[in-house]
Amino acid sequence: MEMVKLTIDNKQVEVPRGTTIYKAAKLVGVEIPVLCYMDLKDLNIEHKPGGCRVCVVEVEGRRNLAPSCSTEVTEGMVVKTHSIRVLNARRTVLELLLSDHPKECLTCAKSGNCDLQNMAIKMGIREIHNEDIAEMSTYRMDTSPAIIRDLNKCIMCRRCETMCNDFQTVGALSAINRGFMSVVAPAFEMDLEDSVCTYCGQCVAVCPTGALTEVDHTRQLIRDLANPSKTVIVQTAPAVRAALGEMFDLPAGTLVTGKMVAALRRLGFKYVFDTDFSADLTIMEEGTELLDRLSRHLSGDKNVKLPILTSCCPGWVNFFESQFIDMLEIPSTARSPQQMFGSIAKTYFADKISVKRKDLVVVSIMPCLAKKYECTRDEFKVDGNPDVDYSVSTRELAHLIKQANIEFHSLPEEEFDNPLGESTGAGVIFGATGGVIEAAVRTAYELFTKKKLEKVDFMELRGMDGIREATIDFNGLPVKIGIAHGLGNARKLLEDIRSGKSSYHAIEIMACPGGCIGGGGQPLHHGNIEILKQRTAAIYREDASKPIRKSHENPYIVKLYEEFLGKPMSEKSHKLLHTHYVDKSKKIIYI
Amino acid sequence: MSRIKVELKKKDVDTIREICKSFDNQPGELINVLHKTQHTFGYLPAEVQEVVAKELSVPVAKVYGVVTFYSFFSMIPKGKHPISICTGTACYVRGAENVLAEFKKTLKIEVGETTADGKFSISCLRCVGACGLAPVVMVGEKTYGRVSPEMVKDILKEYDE
Amino acid sequence: MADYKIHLLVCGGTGCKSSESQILAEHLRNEIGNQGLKDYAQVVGTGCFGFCEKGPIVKIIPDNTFYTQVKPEDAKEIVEEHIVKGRKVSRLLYKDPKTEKIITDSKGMEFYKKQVRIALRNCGVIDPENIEEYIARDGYSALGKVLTSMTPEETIEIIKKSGLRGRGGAGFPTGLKWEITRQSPGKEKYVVCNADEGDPGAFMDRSILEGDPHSVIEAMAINGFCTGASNGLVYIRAEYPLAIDRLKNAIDQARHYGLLGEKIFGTDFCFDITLRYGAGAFVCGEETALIHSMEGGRGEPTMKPPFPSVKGYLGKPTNVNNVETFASVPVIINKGFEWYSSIGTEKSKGTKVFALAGKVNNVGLIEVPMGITLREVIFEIGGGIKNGKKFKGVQIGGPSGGCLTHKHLDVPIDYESLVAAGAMMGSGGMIIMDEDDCMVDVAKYFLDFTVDESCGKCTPCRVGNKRMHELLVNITKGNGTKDDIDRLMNLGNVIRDTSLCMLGQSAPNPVLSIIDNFREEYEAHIAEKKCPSGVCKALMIYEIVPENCVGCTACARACPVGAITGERKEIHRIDPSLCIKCGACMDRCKFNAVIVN
Amino acid sequence: MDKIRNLADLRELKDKLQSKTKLRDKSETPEQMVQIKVAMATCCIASGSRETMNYIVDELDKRNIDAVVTQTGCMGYCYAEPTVEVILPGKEPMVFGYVDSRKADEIIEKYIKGGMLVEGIIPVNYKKID
Repeated sequence: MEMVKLTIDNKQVEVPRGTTIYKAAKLVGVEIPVLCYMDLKDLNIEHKPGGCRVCVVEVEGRRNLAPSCSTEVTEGMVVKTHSIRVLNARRTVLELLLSDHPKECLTCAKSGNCDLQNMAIKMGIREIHNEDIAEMSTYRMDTSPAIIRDLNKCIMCRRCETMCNDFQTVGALSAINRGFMSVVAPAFEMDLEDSVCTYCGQCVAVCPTGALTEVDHTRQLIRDLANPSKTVIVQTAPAVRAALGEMFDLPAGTLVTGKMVAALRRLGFKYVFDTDFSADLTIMEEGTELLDRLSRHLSGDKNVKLPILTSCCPGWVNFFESQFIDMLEIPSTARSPQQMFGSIAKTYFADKISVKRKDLVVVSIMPCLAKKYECTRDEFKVDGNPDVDYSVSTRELAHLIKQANIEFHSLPEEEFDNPLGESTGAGVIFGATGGVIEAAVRTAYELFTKKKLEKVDFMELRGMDGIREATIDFNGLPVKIGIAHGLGNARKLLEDIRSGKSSYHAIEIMACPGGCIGGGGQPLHHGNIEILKQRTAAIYREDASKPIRKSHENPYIVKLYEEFLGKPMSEKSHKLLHTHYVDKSKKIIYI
Repeated sequence: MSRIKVELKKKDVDTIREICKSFDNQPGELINVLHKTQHTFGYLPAEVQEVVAKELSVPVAKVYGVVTFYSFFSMIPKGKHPISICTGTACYVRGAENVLAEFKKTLKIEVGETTADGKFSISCLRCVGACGLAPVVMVGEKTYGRVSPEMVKDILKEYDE
Repeated sequence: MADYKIHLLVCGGTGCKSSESQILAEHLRNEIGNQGLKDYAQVVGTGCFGFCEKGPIVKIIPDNTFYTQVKPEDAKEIVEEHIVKGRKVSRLLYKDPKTEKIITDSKGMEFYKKQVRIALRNCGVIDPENIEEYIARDGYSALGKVLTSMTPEETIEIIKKSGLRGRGGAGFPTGLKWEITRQSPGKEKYVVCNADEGDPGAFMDRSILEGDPHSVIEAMAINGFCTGASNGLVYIRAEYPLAIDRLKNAIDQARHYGLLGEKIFGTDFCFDITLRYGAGAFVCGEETALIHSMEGGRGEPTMKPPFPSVKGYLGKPTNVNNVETFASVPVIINKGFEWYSSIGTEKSKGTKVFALAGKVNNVGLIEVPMGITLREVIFEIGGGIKNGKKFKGVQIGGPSGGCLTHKHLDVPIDYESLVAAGAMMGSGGMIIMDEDDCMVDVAKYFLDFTVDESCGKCTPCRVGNKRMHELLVNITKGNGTKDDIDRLMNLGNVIRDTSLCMLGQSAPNPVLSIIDNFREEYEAHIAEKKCPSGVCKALMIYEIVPENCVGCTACARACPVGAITGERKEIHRIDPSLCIKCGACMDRCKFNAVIVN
Repeated sequence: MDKIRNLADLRELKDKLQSKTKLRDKSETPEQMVQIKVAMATCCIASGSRETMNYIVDELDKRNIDAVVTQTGCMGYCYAEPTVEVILPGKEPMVFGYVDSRKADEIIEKYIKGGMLVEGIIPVNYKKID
């Protein structure tokens, strides 16, 4: 590789040709502030529009300042990252950004975790010049079931646009208007709810300011917890325990399952349950469906549709419901673990504790924003009462724990309640990309081959590559499996299937990078893929430490079928644990 | 951008599809398609953009992003006699502002708006290249040169029915 | 068919066309027919003569009679008197504004004396809708020469040696650009002609495309041969319907004659041209923005490098040149680089077309050798300031340029000198301002334009220009503070220093150059709350001169807000706190008693 | 029109077309070539000046002489119509009277080509007409 020598702040550095000044500076320990820049290395997304102009540096011999994020180094280049000219420019640019930004930091959802705020603190901005005559660009506030758009706070970094279009290929957002009024919005500035948005929340996850935030359910939660007539129970998704610690300054990948349970109990939840339990239940239903379709296919049934696609991820469900309507029959009809939990909690468990449906409040703690929307779907309501009342993100939970003055670090490790708190390793790995399908394989293999699976770790299904495939030997029958995370990868995979370029028996798709561990409701990873890797590792550690690692061996699941459901895919199961999909594509209407 | 709601007829949808097809439904031809569509319909209501987006396999947000970027595209219909006032530099220094003000005052509409009866609309454009005639006003295809505020009434009178 | 003895050239440029020059040409044809002179005199619709001030123009060849402001009704007289009887119609002849002398031969016009028409060589001379007239004047011979007897390298060498630089504004050496595109690896390459002339007040590209479209087509083909591209695209403003029609027609004709398409001049070279339309965005004149727009997206600029020559349209090497640059190419090939480089200055060779407008007598399109002074352009070619007013400043380079003043009148016009003086060549807009123009208002006008045209991608341009504009509005309202000038200068310098593309980087130029050259006007607005030119409405104070007031009450009755008080036959008074400065009182007063301060 | 297949085609076409626009080139630099003005008022036309002018233009072309022929008003020598003024580069104008096609031929051959004076010169009593 051709190397280039240059000087940054009087330090010599040698880097490969094509490296940017920003990255070269990093190598010699010079951290140049950036705002719009975002490097999601392993996801092949490097967002460097060169728009914010905060990262400008002085390059000797150059007429103007250079944006370090997008300027490549050249031989003999002499760079100054902190000259007075740079400092003045950077401060002025920042002040300009702030002059078109509401000063409501005190009550902003992003306060304390806002890149713009941090930059203002760092640069010591104390006043905005001529504020009295400065017009602000203002836009209509938009609240959807999952995401709030307050674009008055948008600084046009356009990370969300990149995530929505380039990474997720959803295409709900685009830069609109021109000049001072330009902003990122859905078509015709319609509400997100009316757009093709999947609520994957990746836009929220990368937004440096409070322009895009999740709908906050903590206030509702506090009200319910305080209401003596309500029985409030909670379920926690697998990915939450692998990331919640980060909100309390623990290193990424610290498992905080026990402390999380303890905290939830202290917050006043009557029962603390685990979504991992219903993940095991999902495997029973989805695995059975897979086997059913597979054996019908093998016996020559031409009507059976393969591959079977997982349906745990609500962002993904939204995606195919609006963009792959010709394939609505392929996904498994199994509800997501969150909804299976809600449905069982409000029937089986409510009966057990003799609480009326309307008095039972089921709350979920999710790494996800689309889950908030999923709770509101009509399919998951009985007489208008939702199976899961609302979902709270990992971030919201952390804020709640802090608000309640619970000292997280000194909490004891506590266990989930039963019967809906027991889970296997298979349920845990739902949180990482490839995990659902691995869990399904563990069960399907044994049910199909009637043989005991010796080695439960399917390393070939794990990893961070966007699209992966593996063939698992089901005792002589090669079962071809595809995995995609990120909706852009999902689109590629689906288009290949549609065109007949590839064929699989089963496919797992997760909308977010890395699966749920990289969900839109997780502590912000700011594009640092290492954090995602640490969280994934934690998930697999938890799996490995579980005494039972196959869903069908979960004693409480076995008991649930015995006492209540009968068998997988039974009529009761169908009613409570399965769903159907609707065509949400935009139709061209004419008269 | 302000907008109005319309109901498309089947033949309108077919027309848009024809236009897209004439550009091989290539996403790269979006701007050319929008030009032709606007030429046909007079403006680009949301419903029309939806069809274009679908035909070219481009997210409709992207289409809207393009429509709102270029000043040539409009989401509201222009008046029967669209009035364009050149505000290029030559016209500006020769008093185009006053002419514009007079049109606004007389018609009681702002730039980008259409009179209630749909007869006139006002827009500004940057330089039609007739700088020798500055200030210049165009009504439809007709050009008026060396326009003064006093001439505004007479110009409008020409379009009395 | 016998050749015509007399040619009547009728300007068919947009300017003249909008004053009914087409109908005029029709009438002339009819009259000639009526006189039975169909085979004797020919009416030719041509491109722009440049002398837009007095359009429509009819020029009679060969005696160079130059009729100005000709109306369709005048056709009969011209034919009967001039064509039939050989008597010039003196009332239509051009009169020199300074000497009041009637000019019978256009060669005697100051306007043309100092011009050297290279890019405009065919404008106003040939019928742009007839390829034969272009061929008759050596058209396509440069392409033929290059294809049949030269290598791409030799051709590029000629362009390099000619010293031709990009006429779109930045002045990048054209030959070098061609060479970089040629050397960029890639099978598929593109030639793009930038005809998105967005500078409000410049129209040379349009004039060339309307008056001589084939020269651009020919040059694009030459460029395709040199760079290895077989596809050409013209990105043209949709606001130029006439230019689009003429260009389309010219492309069709060139195809018909085999000058575009397969195996041109019997060689293996294939080349064709398609059109892409702009949609009203000034920023699309920036080449990366232009490319994004051609690809069907928002015209937002991106970082350079990579330059389009390396990675352009559809990611392929793309040579982007402006219309005027292309139009100069065929002549250079035909007449040689020595000829071209003998014109102009050491670093700026050849000629530049300027659109002369504003408060100057001869508004129009001129082409002058580089190195000519502003004084020559404004006072000789331009015929001086209109209505005998005093010259105040000249804005060169449109919204990206700067405003120069008296002390710059002897600055030679070339890329480097203009930049040194605080302006830039830009696309070639030249707006002359006189004593009645308020320079703060002018700065505000240009900034208003850039605020409107900013794409919104980068902070300094999106927010910074808006903030500068707000400061200027505030100053013109009389609310400026003494820190405002410093604030404007700091903002301007940072915007210049940090904006992503040339639009943003040059947006503060008018404001900064006006601070440099007319600081006292800013100060008057701020400190004395006065607009010395009487332009800024908010700063005007209407007063009644007691000596002139007869107490007729006309003004008081005209005042829409009741700001004027005074009894009949007594001296009236205007209450400045109520006055809305509508000027109604002044219009009504018959005794010149109302004045503005 | 056939396609232009090679450079020779273009040259041939150009030669064929050139005369159509040559007039406009010539008018750019009249002082460098022979200028001929034919008086063309009503009286002149009556006495055949248009025919004379047509003849001159066509003949000059045939004989490959670069000249620019313009019409002008009555020169005032109505007795000698048609009248023609000839200005050779760098020389004083000469006015010839009674110019019919025969006379015109003589003027072209002798005066314009050879610089020899021919009969029929009218003494010039003005400097310049316009």
